[in-house]
Amino acid sequence: MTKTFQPGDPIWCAGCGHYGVRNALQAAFQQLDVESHQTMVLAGIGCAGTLQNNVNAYGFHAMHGRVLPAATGVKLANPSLDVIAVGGDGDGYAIGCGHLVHSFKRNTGVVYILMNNGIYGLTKGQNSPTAETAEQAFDGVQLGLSIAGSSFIARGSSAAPTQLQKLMVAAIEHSRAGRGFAFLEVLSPCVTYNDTYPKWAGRMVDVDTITGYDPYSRTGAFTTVHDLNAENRFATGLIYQQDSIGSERQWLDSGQAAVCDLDIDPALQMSDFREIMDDYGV
Amino acid sequence: MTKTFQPGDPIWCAGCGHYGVRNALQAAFQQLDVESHQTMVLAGIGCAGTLQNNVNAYGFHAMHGRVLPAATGVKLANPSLDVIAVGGDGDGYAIGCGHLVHSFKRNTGVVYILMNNGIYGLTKGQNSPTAETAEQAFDGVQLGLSIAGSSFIARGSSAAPTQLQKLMVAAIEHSRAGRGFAFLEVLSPCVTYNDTYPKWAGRMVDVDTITGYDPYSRTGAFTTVHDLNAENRFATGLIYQQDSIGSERQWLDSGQAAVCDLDIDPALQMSDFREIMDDYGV
Amino acid sequence: MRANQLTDLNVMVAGQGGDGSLTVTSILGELLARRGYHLYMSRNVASRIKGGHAAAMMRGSLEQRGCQGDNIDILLAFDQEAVDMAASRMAANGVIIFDTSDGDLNREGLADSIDIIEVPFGRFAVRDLRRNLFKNSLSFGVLSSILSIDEDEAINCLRHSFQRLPEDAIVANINAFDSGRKFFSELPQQPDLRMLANVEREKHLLITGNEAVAFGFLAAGGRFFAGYPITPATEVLEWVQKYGSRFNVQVTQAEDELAAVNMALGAAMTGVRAMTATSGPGFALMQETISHAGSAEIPLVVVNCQRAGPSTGMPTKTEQSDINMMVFGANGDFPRIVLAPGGPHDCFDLAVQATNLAQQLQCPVILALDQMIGQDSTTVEPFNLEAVVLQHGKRVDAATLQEMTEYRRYEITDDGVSPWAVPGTPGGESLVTGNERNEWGLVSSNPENRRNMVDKRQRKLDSNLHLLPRGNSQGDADAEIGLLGIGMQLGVIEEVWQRLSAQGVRIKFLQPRTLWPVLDETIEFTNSCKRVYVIEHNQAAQLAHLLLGEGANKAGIKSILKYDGQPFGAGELCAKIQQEEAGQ
Amino acid sequence: MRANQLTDLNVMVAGQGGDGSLTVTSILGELLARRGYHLYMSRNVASRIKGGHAAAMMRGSLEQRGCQGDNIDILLAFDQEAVDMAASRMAANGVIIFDTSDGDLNREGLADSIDIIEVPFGRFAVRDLRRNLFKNSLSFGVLSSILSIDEDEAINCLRHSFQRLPEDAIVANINAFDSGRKFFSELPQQPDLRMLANVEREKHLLITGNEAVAFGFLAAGGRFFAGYPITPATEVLEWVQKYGSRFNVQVTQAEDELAAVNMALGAAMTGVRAMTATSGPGFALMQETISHAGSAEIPLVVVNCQRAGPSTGMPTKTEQSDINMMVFGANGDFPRIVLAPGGPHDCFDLAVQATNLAQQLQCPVILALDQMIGQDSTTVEPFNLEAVVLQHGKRVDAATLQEMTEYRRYEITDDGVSPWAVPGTPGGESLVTGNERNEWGLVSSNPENRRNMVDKRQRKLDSNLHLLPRGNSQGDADAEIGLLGIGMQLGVIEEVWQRLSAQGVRIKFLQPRTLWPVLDETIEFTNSCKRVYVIEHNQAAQLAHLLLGEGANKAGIKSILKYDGQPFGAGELCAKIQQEEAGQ
Ligand SMILES: Cc1ncc(C[n+]2csc(CCOP(=O)(O)OP(=O)(O)O)c2C)c(N)n1
Ligand SMILES: Cc1ncc(C[n+]2csc(CCOP(=O)(O)OP(=O)(O)O)c2C)c(N)n1
Ligand code: SF4
Ligand code: SF4
Ligand SMILES: [Mg+2]
Ligand SMILES: [Mg+2]
Repeated sequence: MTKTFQPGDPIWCAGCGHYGVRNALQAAFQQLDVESHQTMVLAGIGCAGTLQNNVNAYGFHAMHGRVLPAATGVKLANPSLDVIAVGGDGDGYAIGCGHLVHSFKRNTGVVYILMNNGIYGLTKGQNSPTAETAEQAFDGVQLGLSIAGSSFIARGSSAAPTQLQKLMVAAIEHSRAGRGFAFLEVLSPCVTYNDTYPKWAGRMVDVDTITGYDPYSRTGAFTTVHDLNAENRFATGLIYQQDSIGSERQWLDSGQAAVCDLDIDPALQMSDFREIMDDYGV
Repeated sequence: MTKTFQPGDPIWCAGCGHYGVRNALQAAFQQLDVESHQTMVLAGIGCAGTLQNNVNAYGFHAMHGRVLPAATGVKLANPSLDVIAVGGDGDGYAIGCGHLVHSFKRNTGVVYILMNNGIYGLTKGQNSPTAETAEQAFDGVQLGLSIAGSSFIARGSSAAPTQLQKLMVAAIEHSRAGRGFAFLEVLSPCVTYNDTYPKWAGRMVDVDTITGYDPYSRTGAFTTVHDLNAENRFATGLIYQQDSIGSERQWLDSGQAAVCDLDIDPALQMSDFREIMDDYGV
Repeated sequence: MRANQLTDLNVMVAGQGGDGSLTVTSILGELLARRGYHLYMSRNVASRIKGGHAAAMMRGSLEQRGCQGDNIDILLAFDQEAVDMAASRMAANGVIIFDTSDGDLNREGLADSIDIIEVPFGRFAVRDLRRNLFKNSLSFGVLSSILSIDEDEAINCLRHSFQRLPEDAIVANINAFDSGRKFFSELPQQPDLRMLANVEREKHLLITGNEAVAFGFLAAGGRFFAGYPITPATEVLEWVQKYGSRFNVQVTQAEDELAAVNMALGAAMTGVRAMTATSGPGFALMQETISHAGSAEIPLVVVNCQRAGPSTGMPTKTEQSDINMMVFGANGDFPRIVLAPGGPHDCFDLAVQATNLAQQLQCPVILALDQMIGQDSTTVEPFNLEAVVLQHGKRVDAATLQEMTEYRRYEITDDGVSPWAVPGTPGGESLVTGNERNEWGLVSSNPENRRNMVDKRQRKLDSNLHLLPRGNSQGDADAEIGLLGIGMQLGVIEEVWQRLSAQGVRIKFLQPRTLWPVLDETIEFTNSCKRVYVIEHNQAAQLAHLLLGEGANKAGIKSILKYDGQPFGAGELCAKIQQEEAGQ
Repeated sequence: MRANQLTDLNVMVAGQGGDGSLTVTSILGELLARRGYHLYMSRNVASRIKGGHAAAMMRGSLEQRGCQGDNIDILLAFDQEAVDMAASRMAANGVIIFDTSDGDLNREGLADSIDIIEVPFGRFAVRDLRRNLFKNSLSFGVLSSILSIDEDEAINCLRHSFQRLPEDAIVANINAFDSGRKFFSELPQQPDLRMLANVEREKHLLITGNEAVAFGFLAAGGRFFAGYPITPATEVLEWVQKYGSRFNVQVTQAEDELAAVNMALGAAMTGVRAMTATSGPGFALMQETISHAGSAEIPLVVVNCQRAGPSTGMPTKTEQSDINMMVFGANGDFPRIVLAPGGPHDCFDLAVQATNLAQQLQCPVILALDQMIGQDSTTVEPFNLEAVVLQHGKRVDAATLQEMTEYRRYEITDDGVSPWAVPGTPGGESLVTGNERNEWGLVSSNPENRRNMVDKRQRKLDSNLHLLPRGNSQGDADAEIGLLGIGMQLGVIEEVWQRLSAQGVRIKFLQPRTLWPVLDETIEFTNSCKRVYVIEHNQAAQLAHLLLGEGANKAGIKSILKYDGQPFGAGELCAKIQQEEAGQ
């Protein structure tokens, strides 16, 4: 075997929720027999945004807030890859918020795992958009539900590893099935600057435990999430899904090849090139 | 009287919906006895983003997509101004989308009028996020409803001038009452590249005509808007409101002066400055 | 060719307009092209969709030209503003066709020698803006008469130009055209008629730089494009949308420039050749990601079609004031390449090279266009498709990987370029990052590693200078006077050089095509001149400063700057240089 | 002062750490400060929150110093990595206090003359990370013994440093401290003791540049700050959050840098003095808006506290590689000012000037810091608050407006600065825009107007050069050898200059404080030297290139570059220069 990079040890503080996310992801990879070379893990910037260094896959470190457009570019160019984007709540809900909205709308088959700790960890503890402060806390799940194109919205917690692994598997499968963008928010406490383990404990409600809950109903999901928030609780689990067709799959379904597989030798396209030139001929 | 700039004539194509927006805004100004020097109209970039040149007020042309942060800066610094931000759907829903989300969340008393024509007018007819194409069209009203901090969400149409003027007045009054950010989307057709006058006609449903409609219910509003969208219709009118306290008003309520009114003469703050120096003394 | 045949004809059509005003010049262009003329077509419009003053300019010349002519031979003026604007450029023996719908012509500032034809367009019931086309066909009737073109030939061109319209609309236009012919024939006093030549020339392309750059990218294997509309670069996006589908090109209109450039970056990581295109404000937004591509060593091609800045500036006007930003913008030290084509043909060639260079050097490559190159149409020789050869640099596949004992994505090599396996390749798992890292891609701030990595990246440029496009240079190598300019200046510089050479001035010119790194040849050229006129469309003399910074002798550099949004004319430049030379 | 008293003491504390490792140096700093020493305190950390190797460095000196010392006199090493890292810098008669918890010391690479004290920290039950503080107090016990400080004085400082802890925690720390004292006293072989001086000096401030720049902004009337956290600039945001409330300062943490800079821009339009602060990647994102402020003529102050680039680079390491971006970034030509303070005191002064200059010239002013200036703490003289005078430029109020017959926001004036009425002022309604416009603020692309407007904006700089801060220069004006550097280089350059002067080398130095526009004095200084060493923390010699572009003679410039994230040392620089000089 060719020797290539060996995933490094996480740089996280002992007890950081992000360990749980990495563990669940690795377990999901194992459960799904994900092949390391067919997987690309892209990360934003932040403590959360170092996870790619600690898993065995192709890894990429994007600029702060830009992990989703980069992941979208990867997936559109090579739809056969499992493309996993990860990042923190600052990365995804603050600087990257516009891209998140448009990723929901565009519905390209990227799996996006957002580690929500209500804080900017790596820059030492400033409020993130989900911080419970004077301003109303932001709920990414509700945001996702408001975008007509969204097709998979889930929330887990690093304090609930079994559920988390299940949701990761579901997210990867959603993307693999060509249904599009899979969004998984993980409540992942920052023990150093905002230890929410105690604060969040007992406030999570798995939607699977709600009788009659229908993850295919957008307005139902919105109401449930909203009403739980109003009671200071969080909906978790697979909150919403839709059997849509992801944008990269639409491309393939229309009979077009993945661009990464094209033979780009100009000699093969000469006659087409000449036809274009004819359009300009004078 | 000092001679100062005279508003120019609009550069819009004959029949453009944006005329209706300007007219309604001027009428609302008149109705509310808005004083031109106490008003600032900030605009994004696009055909919509030239409106500030055609009204009598302090005007500012922001960079593409940045009108909301600029307007927020103005309002926070000088809360006594009527601050009106305007722009197109490309400006507000594409490049400026992240700022829109955070303006809802921050709830600073800016009035934001977004002219939705489903197209990029000034760059000659590319799709905007609200274009009804392969991708799911984007609905800014639904987005606004998903953000817990949002406090005023309305939709009008330049084809319905009376309603539009009423909504503009309500938006300005919301901001003046210190309740925060007032969002008004206007369906404002681009007759040159996407003439939606016929396409949109008959599809608008004024929420005032829905029996029992409660603009104070977020989930009710979300369901109504969502369900109308599903039937290819648009909710219009004052869709949602909340008696919140705008961020600039919170500042004033806490007993702090508007920063624009402060006396910044260093001689007056000497003792405070010295106290700070003492903190660093060694 | 007969003596009284025109070798060079400049026509301007101007008025309150919108796009319609381009129609006349394009019909006329079609006609001239069939007669064997070369074309240079440009426009001068406001940043608005309809209305506002707009002018279309067409130069037809038997020699190939890369800029507008000095003087306007025929002006078709739909209002007084058009005349006022063009007055100073009217040829002494020029003709003005004036629309009297809104009042008579004010002749102030016009030489008596200019022929004036006042056409009461109102009488032809074309005032209604929706019937603008008839107005154009009517004026073409007048125009073709002045140019003594017979009816059949003119109608033939008209039909060709309107081929996409339904037959009844074509007929209506021909009727309007006939009215124009008739009106002209009944004029009490006819102007001197112009005679066109009719020569053979090889088939050419009439194409803009934006189109050519997109074409070059496609020809060089480009298959992913993400963009965001912005004047004057939008046509690159539109071109790949139009022609790309045939080649399976993935084209995405992103939500903003940050998304566009990062999507391109993501696609580029998969090994697909990827590009984005923008103009100044958008390019400013992309700075952080360009630095990222430089650091992470990802091949990325970015077109910056410059417009008049700063900020929003004058979106439809030309300028070269982003040189500094392209060469020096973005945080930190990293290798980048900036190429500046000198015309549409060069746009194609350099787009091919840029696409290859990005692969070879694994770094961002910027294509510096300007509004004129981007949007003016020029007849150029057909592109040399056979010469397009793909370069793949150090891409490694699974088979090669298996033979390697170690694969280090950021291996420190002699030429600074590291082997590169794309995602999906078994055995090539690796970390790509904008952090400083070791050869394995793992984050490191070890000082020695850091030094080595910075040096390695810089070495990519230093050891591959031979791959970079050389400049375009003409004239006597020993000449003491030099002209230097980039981009759209090439056309005008060539013409100035020809004229001054014809007058016996010993002069040479250089159009550097690699703007960064500054090549030795550029500094050598500059320093070989006693005086070198550096011609730029900006206020800060950005190019001259760049040359100085790279070792050009200060004493010899004379900057000629223009920053009013209007292109230089050859006559204007000749005069400036002659004046300057006279003072020596 | 007695002969065996230390005039200059350098202590390093290093290990797998996190913030705790700063504690020892800060207690020691407190002690040294009381003895009248000047302090220079810095750290070397990885970009992670806990763990990773971290080092804190403290220099105490009787003369004021602006950089770390060459050699480490006392090293407190919590692991072998710390020793390996510091080995080459250990003073020959230095002391290493080594934590043997994880194994014995490997002495390789250490001179025999170095005293080693191996402390079995494990025995003191401080292995538990949560009791790190005890570890620090314990080592302070050892340290204070080596420095022959009596127990009372040491405990006094300890108490002062821990004053915010509850009494039982303080007592526990004192117990740990006592164990350290006891351990030392029982050592079989004690190292040579050091003696500290005890001198009088005026009260100083121990402050970082980030804190000082925020303070200067506040003192100059700054009342609006919008920012976004980024290493190493975050402390500016934190400072205004902490101290601003007392002054009613509006502080907003925005959703990103684009929002931050545009909020500041909006606030600035209302006449409030506004600032934002960031580092390279964030500054890259702000480019478009900086161009906008230049075009629209809005006073805006932006701090760029540079870190090692490109891209994410090494966030916690220092560099000066954004010079190009600050001076040349962003689209188009527009006036801007870039000021580069040479230390925390200068940070205060230049923040005051920047805030005023933005008002006077109505343009963006950039404060160029670097990680060292931003985050290292130095003792500096108290700020001269009395000297802070507000400049208001051409602000006009309602009364003045009433006396004017016309108010044109972009009036073309001799000095390029136009009158300015802020929103809310009756009679001052006007348009502010980044489009080219006429004097009234209405969009215009008229070529003549355009020229006039570009010239007007440039004139703001050209006619106000006298307002810009002059450089800091010392040495014999006739000296043939010059040193030139900016920002954090000042401290080290001063020390090099002193040392070389003391050796009889005729040498002078200049620290330009206005980086853009390049002042005549800078070029004159450069060209007055036979050789000028331009000392920079970047790879591309950005400063030297800037000087060349502005007319510096190429022959004389010798670049000394470092780009490994580590600061220059005075000894290192002296050696480089002496070597270079020897070669002449
Ligand atoms: C453009 C830019 N702005 C700011 C930063 C500084 N920065 C690094 S990480 C971070 C936020 C991290 O917070 P989050 O995304 O929530 O991740 P966490 O550390 O909490 O896991 C910021 C602001 C940056 N690297 N780049
Ligand atoms: C950073 C940047 N990117 C792109 C542009 C080009 N641009 C000008 S207007 C516009 C979109 C206009 O669309 P919209 O906001 O919907 O307004 P409309 O013209 O439809 O009223 C774009 C993309 C720009 N000016 N700046
Ligand atoms: S600072 Fe917080 S988020 Fe970062 S590694 Fe530590 S615990 Fe985790
Ligand atoms: S292009 Fe469309 S949006 Fe723009 S002015 Fe014309 S009609 Fe209005
Ligand atoms: Mg976080
Ligand atoms: Mg629009």
